[in-house]
Amino acid sequence: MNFDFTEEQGMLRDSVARYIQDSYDFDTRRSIAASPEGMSHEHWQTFAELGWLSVPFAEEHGGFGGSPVDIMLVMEELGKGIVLEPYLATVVLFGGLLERGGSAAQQAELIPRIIEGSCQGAFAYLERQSRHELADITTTAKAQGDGYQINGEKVVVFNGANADYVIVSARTSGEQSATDGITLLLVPTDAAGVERVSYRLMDGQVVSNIVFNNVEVPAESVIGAENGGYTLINGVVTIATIALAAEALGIMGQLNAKTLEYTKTRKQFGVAIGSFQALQHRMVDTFMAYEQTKSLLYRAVCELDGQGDDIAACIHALKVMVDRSGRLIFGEAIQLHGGMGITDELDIGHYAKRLMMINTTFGDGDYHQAQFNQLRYAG
Amino acid sequence: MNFDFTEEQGMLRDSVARYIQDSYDFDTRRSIAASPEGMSHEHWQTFAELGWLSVPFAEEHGGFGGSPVDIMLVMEELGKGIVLEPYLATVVLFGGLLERGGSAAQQAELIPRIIEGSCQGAFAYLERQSRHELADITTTAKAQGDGYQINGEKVVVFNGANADYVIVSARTSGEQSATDGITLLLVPTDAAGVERVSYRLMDGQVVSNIVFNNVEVPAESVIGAENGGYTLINGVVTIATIALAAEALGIMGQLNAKTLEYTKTRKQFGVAIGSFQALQHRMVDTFMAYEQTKSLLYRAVCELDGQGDDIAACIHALKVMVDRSGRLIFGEAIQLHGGMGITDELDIGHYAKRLMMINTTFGDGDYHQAQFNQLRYAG
Amino acid sequence: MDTKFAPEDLAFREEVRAFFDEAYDEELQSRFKDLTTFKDAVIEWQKRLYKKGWIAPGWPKEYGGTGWNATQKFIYETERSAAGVRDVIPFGLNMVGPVIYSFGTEEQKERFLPRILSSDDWWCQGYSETGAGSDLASLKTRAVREGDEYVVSGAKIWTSYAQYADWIFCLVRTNSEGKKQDGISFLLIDMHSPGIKVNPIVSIDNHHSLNEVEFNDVRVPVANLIGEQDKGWTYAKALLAHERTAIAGVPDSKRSLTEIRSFAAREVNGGKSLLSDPLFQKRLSDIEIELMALEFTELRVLASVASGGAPGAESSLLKIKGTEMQQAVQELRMDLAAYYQGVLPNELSAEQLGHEFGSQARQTYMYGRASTIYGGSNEVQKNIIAKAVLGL
Amino acid sequence: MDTKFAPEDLAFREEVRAFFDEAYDEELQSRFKDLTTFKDAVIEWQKRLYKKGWIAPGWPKEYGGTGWNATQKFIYETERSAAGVRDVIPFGLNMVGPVIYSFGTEEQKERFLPRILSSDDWWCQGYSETGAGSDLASLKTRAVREGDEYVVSGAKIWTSYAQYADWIFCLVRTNSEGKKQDGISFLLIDMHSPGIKVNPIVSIDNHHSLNEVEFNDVRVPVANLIGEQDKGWTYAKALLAHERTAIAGVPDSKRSLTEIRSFAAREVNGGKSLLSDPLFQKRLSDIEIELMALEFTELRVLASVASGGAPGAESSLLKIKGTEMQQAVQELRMDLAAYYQGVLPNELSAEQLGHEFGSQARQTYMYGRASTIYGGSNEVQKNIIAKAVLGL
Repeated sequence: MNFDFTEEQGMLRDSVARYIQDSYDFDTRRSIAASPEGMSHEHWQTFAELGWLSVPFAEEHGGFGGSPVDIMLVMEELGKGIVLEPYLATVVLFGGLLERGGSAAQQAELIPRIIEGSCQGAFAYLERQSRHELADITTTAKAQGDGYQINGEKVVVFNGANADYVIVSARTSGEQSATDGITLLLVPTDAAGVERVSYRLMDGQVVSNIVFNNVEVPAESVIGAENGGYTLINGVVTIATIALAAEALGIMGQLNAKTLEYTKTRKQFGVAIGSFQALQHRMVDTFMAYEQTKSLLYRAVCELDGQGDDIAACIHALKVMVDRSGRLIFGEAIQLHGGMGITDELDIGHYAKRLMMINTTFGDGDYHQAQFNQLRYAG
Repeated sequence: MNFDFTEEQGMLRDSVARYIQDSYDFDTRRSIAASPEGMSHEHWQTFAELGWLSVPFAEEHGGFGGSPVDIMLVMEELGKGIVLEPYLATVVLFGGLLERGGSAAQQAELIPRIIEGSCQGAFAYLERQSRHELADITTTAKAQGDGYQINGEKVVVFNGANADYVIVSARTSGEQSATDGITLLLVPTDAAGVERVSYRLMDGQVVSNIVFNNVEVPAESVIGAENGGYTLINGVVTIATIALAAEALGIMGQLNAKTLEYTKTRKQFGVAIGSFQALQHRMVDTFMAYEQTKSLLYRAVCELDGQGDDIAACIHALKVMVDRSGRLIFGEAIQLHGGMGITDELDIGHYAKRLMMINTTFGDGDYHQAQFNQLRYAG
Repeated sequence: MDTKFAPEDLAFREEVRAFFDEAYDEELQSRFKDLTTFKDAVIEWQKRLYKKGWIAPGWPKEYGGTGWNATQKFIYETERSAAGVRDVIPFGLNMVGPVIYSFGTEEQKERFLPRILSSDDWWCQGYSETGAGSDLASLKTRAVREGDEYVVSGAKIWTSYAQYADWIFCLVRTNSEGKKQDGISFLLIDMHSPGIKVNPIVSIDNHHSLNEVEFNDVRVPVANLIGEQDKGWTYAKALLAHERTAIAGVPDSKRSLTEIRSFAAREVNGGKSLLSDPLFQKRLSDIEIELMALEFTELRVLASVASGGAPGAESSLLKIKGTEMQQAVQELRMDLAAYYQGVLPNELSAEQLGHEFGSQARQTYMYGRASTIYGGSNEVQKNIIAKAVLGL
Repeated sequence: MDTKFAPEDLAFREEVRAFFDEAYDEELQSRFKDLTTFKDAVIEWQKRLYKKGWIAPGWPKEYGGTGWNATQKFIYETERSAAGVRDVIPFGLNMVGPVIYSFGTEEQKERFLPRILSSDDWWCQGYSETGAGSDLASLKTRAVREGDEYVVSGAKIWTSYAQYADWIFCLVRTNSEGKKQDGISFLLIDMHSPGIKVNPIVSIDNHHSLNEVEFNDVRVPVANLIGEQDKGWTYAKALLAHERTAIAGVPDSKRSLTEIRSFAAREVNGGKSLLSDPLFQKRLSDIEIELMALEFTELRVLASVASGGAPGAESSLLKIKGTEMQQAVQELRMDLAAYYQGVLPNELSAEQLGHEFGSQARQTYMYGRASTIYGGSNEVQKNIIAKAVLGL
C-alpha cells in the first residue's frame, strides 16, 4: 500500500506543470477563450509533441500505455491552468471509446491520428430532455441497407465545433430510457445531414448542438456491439469522471492558494485580513475540503483496478464530494476576494465557472447522491 | 399589524417569569427531578393559585379565556426554568382535548378541577410501533353493552404516572394507520384493567407505558364523536406544538445568554474566549437561529386565528426550525462551555436534554420537513 | 399581537394589484431585458409610479412620500414582488433622497428632491474605494477647499450604473487628522463635471453595470456639501442601516422560489420531475422555511421601527440571512438548469438551444455573489452584531 | 500508487479475523456492559491480546511491539473495528508507553513497560486543569523539588478512569519563569500515594468515567521524572499528534454506520422503513461519503508517517473531521430511536420498554459531545492548521 507516484508519472506531471507555468498564463488563456474555436491548435500540437495525447493509448498504436493515474495527473495540472484545449473530449472520451470498443480498423486508423494531434473528436451523448440520464436517448439509428440511418439531435457536445469525428449514442431498440438498445456510431462531422450550431459556454469552451438528419453511415461505424453501447458509455464516463475530478482538484488547489495569498496581503482595518480568526477557520475548512476531495479521488483511482467491487459507489461519492468541495471553495474564494472576486478581470471567477461546468457534467452532486443512495441503501 | 402584547398578557408573563426567578432555581429543579413523581404537587398548587392552570379555559368553567398567545407566553417562561410540572400534559393536552371535544358534563366536571389543581391528566397517543404517526393505532375500543372495551398498550405517556385520568386514542374502525376510525376515550387511571409501568426520561419527567386489558368504560366516556378523534388530536397537537416551540424558545434564549456570559468571563490564552472572532461569529449564528425561531413561532400563532389557510405548513416549518435551531444552540452551548459543558452538574446539559426531548415529541425535524414537502410540493 | 389586515388594508391591496396589472405592461417589461433600452425603460416606469404618487413610500409626506403606515408599506412591497415588478433604482430614491431631506439645506431640498422623485436625475453612489473595502471609513478620495469650491481627486469603485448617472453622492476626505471616521464629508457631484472619468468594470456575470469613477481635480461648489464639513460619516451611517434592511429582499426571494417550483415541475430526470425528487424538495423547503421566518423577522424589525425605534443591529441580521437566502435561491435555480447554466447570453435563442432560463439563472447567481460582499460584507455585519447586540 | 493487498496481507487478515472471532467471546462482551465487571473485563481482554503478542501494534518491536508494517496496522485496525472489538484503554499503551520508551531512562523502561504491556498497571492521564482548558500549557499544578522527591500540589480534571488507576502521568509546573511552555515537567505518579484524592464527575450521559484528581503535597521520587526537568512540554507534544490521529476513529464510525443501516431497515414510520426514506438516506450518505474520504486521508497520513514523516498538522485535520463524523453518526443513531432516546439506562428492560438501543444511543451521543472538546478542542486544531499549514 503506497501513495507514491512512479518516476515516470512524476516526469509526466512535471512536464504538464512546467508547460502551464511557462506557456499558459491567464492572459494566454484569455486570448484563446476569445478565439472563434475556443482552443489553440498551436498549443494542441505542442501537447502532441510532448506526448500528452498518447497517455491512455496502448503502445501498439503508439501510445504511452498509461493508467488512470496518469490521466489523473495530467488533468490535475491542466486544471491548474484552466486549459481550454479539448483533452477530455478528444483523448479521454472520444479516444477512450475507441480504445475500449473500437474495431481494430477504427483503432488503427484513428488513434495514431489522435496521438499526433491531427484528429479531433467528440462524444455526443446529451439530448434536450436527457438531463443527467445517459440512457435517456431519442436519437435513432435504423438499420438500412448495409448500414444505419441516424435521426435526432444531440446538444451541448463538447468540442463538437472542432471535431472531425463524433461518436453518437443512438437508439437501435428499446424504450426511451432503457440501457439496452443503445448503439454507438462513429460519424464524420462532414457527413451529409450533419448540421452543427456552435456556441460558447461560460468556461470558454465552444460546444455544439448537432442535428442528424437522415445521416447514413456504414455498418463498420458501430463502436462495440449493436445495442451494447451502454456498457461502453458507462466505462468511459467512469474514467472521464475521474479525469474531471482531477481537473477540479487542480482548480480547487489554485483557488485555495490564491485566496490564502490574497488574505495575507490584503489589508483592512489596519491588518492583513488573513489575521482574522473567523476567516482563518473558514480557510481551514476549505483546506480540509480540498484534502478530502483528493482522498476520494485517490480512492476512486485505486478502486478502478483494485480488489474492491464498489467502483460505482466510489464514483458517485467522488462526484458528490467534488460538487460540495468545489462550491465551498469557489464560494469562499470569491467572498474573501471581496469586490475583486466578482470581476471578470480576476482569474478567480474563471476558475469558479470551470468548476461549475465540471459539476454539471455527467450529473451534479445531488444526482449522484441520489444514485449513491439507491445503490447503497435501496432494496 | 403589531407584535405587542396586551397589558394582561404582559402581567401573565411577568408572573411566570418572576416565579421561576424567585422560586424555581436550578437546585430546586434538581431536587424535584430526583423525586419519585418527577414533579412537585406543592409547586403545582401554587401554579393553580397564580391562575396559570386556568389560562386556556373558557370563563364559564372558571377559566382565563386565554388565547394561544397566552399559552405561548406561559410556556416560554416555563422553558427558561425547565419546569418539570406537567403543564403541557394536563393543561394543554388533556385540558385542550376536553375543551375542544368534551361533552358539557365532562367539561363541567373536570375543567374546574384542572384549574384548581386537583386533577392531573394525560393523553395516551403513542404506541410501540407508531413512531411519529399519530394515526398509527392498534389499541382497540370495541362497543360492548352500553360502552366500550379497550385493549392495547400506549407508551411514553407524559404524566401517565401522576394522571387521575387519561384520554386514550383507540381504533373503533378502519385500518391500522387510517385517520378515520379513531375514537378518544376518557379513562380513570384506577379503572380495572389499567396497568401502568412508569419510568423516568432524560429531561426528568416521569412517563408511563400503559396497558389496557379489557378496560370497560361507559359510552359517555367518548371525547368528541366516535370515529372522529383524529381531528381533535390534530387540533390539540397543533396547539401543543406551539406550546413546545415556545418552551424551546425559552430554553434557547437561556442557553444563548448563559453561553454568552460564560465566554465573556472564561479566559484562555490570556483573554476572554468571547474575544475570539471565530467564536463571536458562531454566537452570532446562534443569535440569528434564536430570532428566526421566534419569528416562526409568532407566525404560527398569528396564523392560527388569522386569515391564512396555511397553518399546517406553518406548524411543520416551526417544528423543523425548532429542531435545527435547538441542535445548533445546545451544540454550541456545550462546545463553548468546554469540559464543564459535558458535566451533569452544570445546567447547560439539562437544558439540552429537554430540547432534545421536545424535538422528538410529536415528530422530529426530519419528519416534519418530509410532511412539509408533501404538503407544499407534492401532487 | 395581530397580523390581520383591516378592510381598508384589503382595499389598498386591491388597488396596488390593479395598478401593477395595468401599468407594468409587457411592452415595458421587454424593454428592461435589452441593454439598449434598459435605461429609458427604468425612467419611464419610475415616472409612472411618480404620476401615481407611489414613487417614494419611505419618504415623509411633506417631501413627496406616500404617508403609508407600516402595514401599507408591507402590502405594497409584498404585492410588488409577487407581481414580479422590479424595484426602483435605489441610489436617488432610497439613498441620497433621505440624506438630503434629513440633513440638506432648504435650497438643496428644493433643487434635488423634485428631480429625484420625477426621475429626471439619475443618481449613483460614490462610497467604496479600492483600498477600503468593507473598512469604508478608510477612504482616501480627497476634497480640498479652494474658495467656494472643493477640488476632488481620487477614485470610487463598484459604482453601479455610473455610466447612466447625472449625479453622484460621494464620501470624500476633507481632513486626515484624528479618527478615520472624522474628516469625511458628504458631497453631491455633477457627473458631467470636467475631470470625471467613468471606467467600466465587467463583472463575473459578463455584464457591465459596475464602474470605477475617477475624479481628476473635479471642482464642486461648496453649496453641494451636505451638512457640515468633516461630519459626513454621521449622515452616511444613518443611511446604512436602512440600506441593509432593504437588502434582505425577502419578497423577491419568495417570488423566485415560486418560479423555481414551476420550473422544477417541468424539469424531468429519468422520467420524474425535479419537484417530485425528495432531495430537491428538501433544498426547496430548507429555503422556504427560513424565508417564512425571515419574513416575520423583517416585520418585527419594521414594527419596532414604526413604533419609534431605529433599525439598529437587527438590520444586520436581515442583511446576513436575506443575502444567504438570495444566494441559496439563485443556486437552486441555477442547478435546475443543469448544463444549460453554462450557456452565455445572446449565444443562441432559447429555441435553438433547447432551454429557457439557464443563462440568466447563472448570471443572477454569479452577480448574486456580490450581495454578501457589498453594503458591508456579511463578515462585517457579524462583527456589528457581536459588538452591538451581544456586547462582545 | 497502490492499495492492493499482497497475498501475505490477505493471510494476515484471515488470522486477525479468526483470532477476534475466537478470543472476543460473548461472555466477555457482556461483562463490558456492566459497570461492576467492566474493569476486570478490560484487563482480561487486554491480557488475551498480550498473550497473542498483539497488544502494542504501535510500539517498536524491541519494546514489545508487533513489528507490523503500515498495511498490517491498517488491516488490524479495520478488522478490529469491523468485528466490533473495543479498542484498548489508551492511557498506558498509546500514551505514556511511547513517552517512556522514547524519553525514559533504562530503569524506567524496565520498570514500567512490561506492566503496561501485560495490563498489570492501569494508567490514567493528568494533563487538563480547570483553569487551563485547551490552553494546556497554562497549567498550575506545582511540583517542588525537596531532596530526592518532588512535592506535588494542585488538581487535574477530566481524568478518565482515575478511579481504577494505579498510575497517573502528569504535566506539572516546576518553574514559573519564562514562557509558559517552559518549566513544565513530565512526572509518573503512583495513584496509591498519600495525598491523592479522586473526586468523581458525573457527565452529561449520567455516567461516571471522569474524575478530578487532587494532589495534596504528594511526594514523588525524582526517579519518576521523564527526561529533563522543565522539558516536559516537548515530550507531551510528541504524544499529542499521535493522540489526534487515533481520535479520528474512522473504522468505528464506519461500523456504527453499518449498524445504523440495519436498525433503520427495521424502524418503520407510516408503513415505510427509515432506510427507504430519502431524507434519512441523504443523512446517511452525507456521512458515509465523508468517511470514505477520511479513511483515505488517514491512509495518506499513515503512509507519509511510514515513509519517515511525523504526523504533523495533518493529524489536526483527522481529529476535526473524525470527531465531526463521530458526532454525526451518534446523532443519526439517536434520531433513529425517536422518543425512546429519552429513556434512562436501567429504568426498564428493553422488553418492558419496547425498544432496544435508545438509551445507549443517547448516552453515546451526549458523551460524544466531548470528542470535539478534548485532545485540544477542534477550535484549537483549526488554529494549529491555520498556523502550521496555511502559514497564517
